[in-house]
Amino acid sequence: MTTTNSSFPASTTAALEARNITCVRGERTLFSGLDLELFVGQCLHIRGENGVGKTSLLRLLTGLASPDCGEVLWYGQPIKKQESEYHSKLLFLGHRDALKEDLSAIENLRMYAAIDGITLSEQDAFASLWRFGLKGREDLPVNCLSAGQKKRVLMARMLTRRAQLWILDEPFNALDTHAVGELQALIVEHLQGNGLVVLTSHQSLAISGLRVLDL
Amino acid sequence: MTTTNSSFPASTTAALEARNITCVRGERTLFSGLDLELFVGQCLHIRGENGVGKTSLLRLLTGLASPDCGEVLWYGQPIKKQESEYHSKLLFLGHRDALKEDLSAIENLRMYAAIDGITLSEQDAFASLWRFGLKGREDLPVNCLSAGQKKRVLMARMLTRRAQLWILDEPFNALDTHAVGELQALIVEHLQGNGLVVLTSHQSLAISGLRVLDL
Amino acid sequence: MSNVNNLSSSQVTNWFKFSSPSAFYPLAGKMIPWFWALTMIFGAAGLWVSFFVAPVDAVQGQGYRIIFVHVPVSWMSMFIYVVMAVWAGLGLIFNTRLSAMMAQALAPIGAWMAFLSLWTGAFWGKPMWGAWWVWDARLTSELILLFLYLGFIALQASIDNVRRADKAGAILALVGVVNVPIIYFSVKWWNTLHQGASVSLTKAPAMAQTMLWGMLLMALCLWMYSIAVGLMRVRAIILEREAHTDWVRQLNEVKR
Amino acid sequence: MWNSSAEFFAMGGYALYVWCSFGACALVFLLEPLAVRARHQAIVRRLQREVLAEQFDQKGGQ
Amino acid sequence: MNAFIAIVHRDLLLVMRRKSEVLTALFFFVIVTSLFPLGIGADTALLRKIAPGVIWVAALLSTLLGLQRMFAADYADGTLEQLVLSPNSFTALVLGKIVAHWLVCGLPLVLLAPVIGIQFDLDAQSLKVLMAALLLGTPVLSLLGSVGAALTLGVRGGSVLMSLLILPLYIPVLIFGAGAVYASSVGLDITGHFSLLGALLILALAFVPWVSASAVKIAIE
Amino acid sequence: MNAFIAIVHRDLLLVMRRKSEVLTALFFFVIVTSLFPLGIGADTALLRKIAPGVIWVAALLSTLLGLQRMFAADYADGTLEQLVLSPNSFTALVLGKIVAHWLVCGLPLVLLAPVIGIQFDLDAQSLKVLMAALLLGTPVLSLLGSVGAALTLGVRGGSVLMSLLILPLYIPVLIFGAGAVYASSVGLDITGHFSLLGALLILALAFVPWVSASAVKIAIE
Ligand code: HEM
Ligand SMILES: Nc1ncnc2c1ncn2[C@@H]1O[C@H](COP(=O)(O)OP(=O)(O)OP(=O)(O)O)[C@@H](O)[C@H]1O
Ligand SMILES: Nc1ncnc2c1ncn2[C@@H]1O[C@H](COP(=O)(O)OP(=O)(O)OP(=O)(O)O)[C@@H](O)[C@H]1O
Ligand SMILES: [Mg+2]
Ligand SMILES: [Mg+2]
Repeated sequence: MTTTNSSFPASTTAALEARNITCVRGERTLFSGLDLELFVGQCLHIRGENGVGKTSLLRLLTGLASPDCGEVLWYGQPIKKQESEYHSKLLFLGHRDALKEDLSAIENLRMYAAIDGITLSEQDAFASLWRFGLKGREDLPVNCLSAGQKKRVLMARMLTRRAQLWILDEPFNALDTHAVGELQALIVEHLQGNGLVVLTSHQSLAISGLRVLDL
Repeated sequence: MTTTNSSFPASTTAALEARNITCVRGERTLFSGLDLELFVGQCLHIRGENGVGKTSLLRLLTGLASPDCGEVLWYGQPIKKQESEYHSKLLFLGHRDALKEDLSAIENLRMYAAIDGITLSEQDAFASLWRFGLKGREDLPVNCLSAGQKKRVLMARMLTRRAQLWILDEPFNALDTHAVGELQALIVEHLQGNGLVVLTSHQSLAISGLRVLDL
Repeated sequence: MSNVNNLSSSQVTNWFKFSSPSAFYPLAGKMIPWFWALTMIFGAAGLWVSFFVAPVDAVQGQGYRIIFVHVPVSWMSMFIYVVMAVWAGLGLIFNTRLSAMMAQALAPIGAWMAFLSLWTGAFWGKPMWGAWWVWDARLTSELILLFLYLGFIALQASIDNVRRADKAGAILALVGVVNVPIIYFSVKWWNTLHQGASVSLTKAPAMAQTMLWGMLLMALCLWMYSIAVGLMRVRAIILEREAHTDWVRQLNEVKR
Repeated sequence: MWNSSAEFFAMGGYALYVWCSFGACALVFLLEPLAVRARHQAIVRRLQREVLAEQFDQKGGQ
Repeated sequence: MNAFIAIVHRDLLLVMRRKSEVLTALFFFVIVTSLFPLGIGADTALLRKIAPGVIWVAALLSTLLGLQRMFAADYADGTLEQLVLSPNSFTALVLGKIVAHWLVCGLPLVLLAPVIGIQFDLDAQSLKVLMAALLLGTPVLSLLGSVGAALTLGVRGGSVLMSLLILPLYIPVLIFGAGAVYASSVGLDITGHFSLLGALLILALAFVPWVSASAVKIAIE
Repeated sequence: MNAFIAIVHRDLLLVMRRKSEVLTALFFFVIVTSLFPLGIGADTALLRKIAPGVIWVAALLSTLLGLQRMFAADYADGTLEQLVLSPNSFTALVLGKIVAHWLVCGLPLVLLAPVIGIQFDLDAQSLKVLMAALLLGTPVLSLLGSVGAALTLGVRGGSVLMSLLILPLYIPVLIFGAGAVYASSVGLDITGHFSLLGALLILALAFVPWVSASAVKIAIE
């Protein structure tokens, strides 16, 4: 890995680490004593049947929910202790698209950039939308877009967000085969730039060096 | 096809027919002059890249939207002329799950049965949920279910709705591989009982006698 | 010196022991009868004073005897709210399950007290002022207190997730407790025909003494009552929330 | 101070008001603990049933 | 008919799931009516004079607050499409939703009104008139409100204008409703007010479900 | 700070896309206030007496109308999670949403109040006091309201429950606000009322964003 290529610092310690975490939903223990280590440049694919707890695990990793036991570390520090620091490195895309239906794709992108404290030129925003085949749809309100096109707006956000750690919940849903390939390419690109990716998917992925966690 | 096996009348004319339909969204013509014929026992797989107009076509077929030109026929009659008749034969599942988050899976099922005018015994409702791996989750409010489990509730609804024509928009999204297989089996079963299925999906299907429409 | 330290530290550990529901449940069960006994004693004494010792009022006749229940319930309604908020706040800060349950158990009791304050006040107001209700500052603030209780109860009842219900309820209770003194002092700037208390304690010292005793005894009775019922409620809540745990399954009354 | 029980219950003409106040309080303070106890017993009964069902399951399995 | 009952039942069930909802509608009504004396002062004569208006405004508000829920949730999660596709008459289903709304947001107000009336020192006759007027008027509020709720579902440009057109439609109900109570409290004839309220109700019942159903279908398309 | 401005800007943009929201809040304010002259009659002395109370109650209720939208839409579509995960202080973002709400539902009322006041025959001095009181008071309403909105997020029947929770908290504002206008109209001293309103505003500004932010986080968990 060349340093010119990498946009984030490499390191010998695990970047993301989960220690002995347990998740209880209602009266059901989804998993317990789970350990996890992810190094820079790695991609973790979480698999498991429906309802096994993949989404719940991702939410623990983001810090949106807190584990009933155990803790999540980012470069050795508990994420609860460095929330803003961790959040600036993190991009989470969940089951829901988190797009404002009344705003256009470009407005959604720029709004998120502003909220995340990123300067995003109009040109870059357009370029990222065009890259994912949204040419001519930039100014349509998002509720006019098709399911797959909404997902593509999210892909554009991945590109512009410049976060080191991506946590993606079933990012391939609703995408056509071409777009699935493009997203995988995007992920590989991100990993080569010293990024980290945690994702869930029921499809098998063509990413080299993929680590798999079966829940 | 044996008559004992079939729950709906077979026929030599096309059951579902679209004549020369055109769909315009905004200033964009998605497709025009589209003709379509579907016979009893057939499954139509609509494919195409994101935003090409698959969902729009399905909504035209259900009658939720009306085509800008052309018409949709059910057994030779325009569907607009026999709305209630057509609706009693139709089950449409869209991108959104149409489940009440505050009600449990079983309550959602029975509520739809009541609204659709179907008598559904408690036992049948439970049995259909169990068939799709929701044992022990019948009484959880739906918002506690995982994305795939919600889809499974919809599969249970397919089973209990007893409609002849199923129109399904990306039914395989969020399902794990096992459930995808089960859903395909369900579709085949339905076709053998003289049903009709129109569906969209970006995955390739293992259903014999599948007809494909590329938009 | 070291002796004292030992004592206090052992007490501390004891208290932490009882802050777990499994330890508190049987302890509460043992305490309840004692508080019921105290309730009976204070209640009997209070009623005796209020009906047979306290003399008839010169202005209001026998009707004034409502004071012996009206004032204690009014006091309790305000006091319980503060206690409830304190428990809720403790639960929020230290994340102890038991304190949140305490708050939840106290809310309905306080709501009933507030309701009774309104009720007895109305039945006092009709003969004294000729109206069931006036928009007087004190009456209104009591009404608002009832709303605060009901809001707390309704909020907790409408959230399924227990952990979230506790936290949300605690925030509401704490915000509400800030509001209580505000409402109370706002009376001074609120220009209405404010109806002052018709019974003045300075009027007849001897009578005031017995009246004060009557009210105090009744208030003590209600205090004990609130603790007793509060403990009963906490026990029920504990069972409901911990239904799936082993220690509940091992309880004598469950195993049988 | 009261000459007869009738006089006591009449409360100097304020019977309605005094007894409605005290009565309502008595009613609430009587019914509330009863209701709480009923709730408690209902939960205990439910738990008992669940424990029995579990034991039943285990015996069936053996 | 079965579907009609099913939808009423379902909506009530959804409400009951959050046990507090019925109660909170009531308490909202109580709180709003209590706000006016707080803002205005405790002059009994003054309060008695403004009581009908205050109570009716409060009724309108509690109806209004529940209205957004009438279709919006079903719209957002796709249930509304399913209802349109139901073999039963969609108009009947819409009527079912309106009835459920009234049962939750209207009826309790009618029952609670006397208690509020007493707080404002209304006499027994006025209380009866108040209840009767509310009984006739609140269904109209629910019915008319459903049109507004349906129209504001879509993003069509006209919806703004239409929602503004609906709100003024409430004014006649308020004027006749409050007027009836006021007339009775000063001893005037009230039959006029009541026949007007009744006419409004009949008109609304005849046309509104159909109008709302079409509005919903337009919003969905 | 940039994120704060961004969120205010975004919320305003969203409101502008659906113009009905601003308009309904305003329209509601106008309707509630104009209803009283209609219902009570042209007794100017009476109207002048109830004017402060009526205007303040109307302001309070129209603030309430916009409140459930403050977080609910962002909650439903997952945006709120994204905001929590933003590197910027979430409390600042919440404050941004509150400010946006005030700009949409509070400020227009302040500007409109003189027009309404004239309908009630208030004199020029009282009008000025009314505006000033609203200017101090409506931000408090938005702030306190945000707590209720956050607590009832995702709770069914949330809007009604929310009103039940926050209306009691609104009462001090109502009393001081209406009191100030009333005092000025009868020529009493008003500094007391204003310093109390100011104190409320400062208190609310200091604590509420933080409380609301934690309430939202609890709701999301
Ligand atoms: C619905 C009507 C009423 C309500 C809600 C109500 C509420 C209250 C409250 C909250 C208190 C405790 C306040 C404190 O300790 O400072 C209280 C005390 C008291 N109330 Fe009432 N009240 C009502 C009617 C009446 C009436 C009609 C009377 C007498 C004519 C009355 C006489 C008193 C007296 C004498 C006290 C004790 C005051 C003291 O200890 O300083 N109340 N009431
Ligand atoms: N209150 C509750 N009581 C019991 N079980 C619950 C409760 N809330 C959630 N669950 C269960 O927790 C699990 C949540 O799973 P999660 O959403 O993490 O699944 P997932 O692995 O992401 O599934 P999918 O592939 O379908 O997205 C589900 O099985 C659900 O039934
Ligand atoms: N008002 C409008 N103006 C222009 N184009 C529009 C408008 N509304 C919708 N569209 C376009 O119409 C298409 C709708 O496509 P539809 O939802 O049917 O796609 P789809 O084939 O189902 O795609 P997917 O696979 O992503 O679900 C999209 O390309 C969208 O951009
Ligand atoms: Mg999931
Ligand atoms: Mg589609």
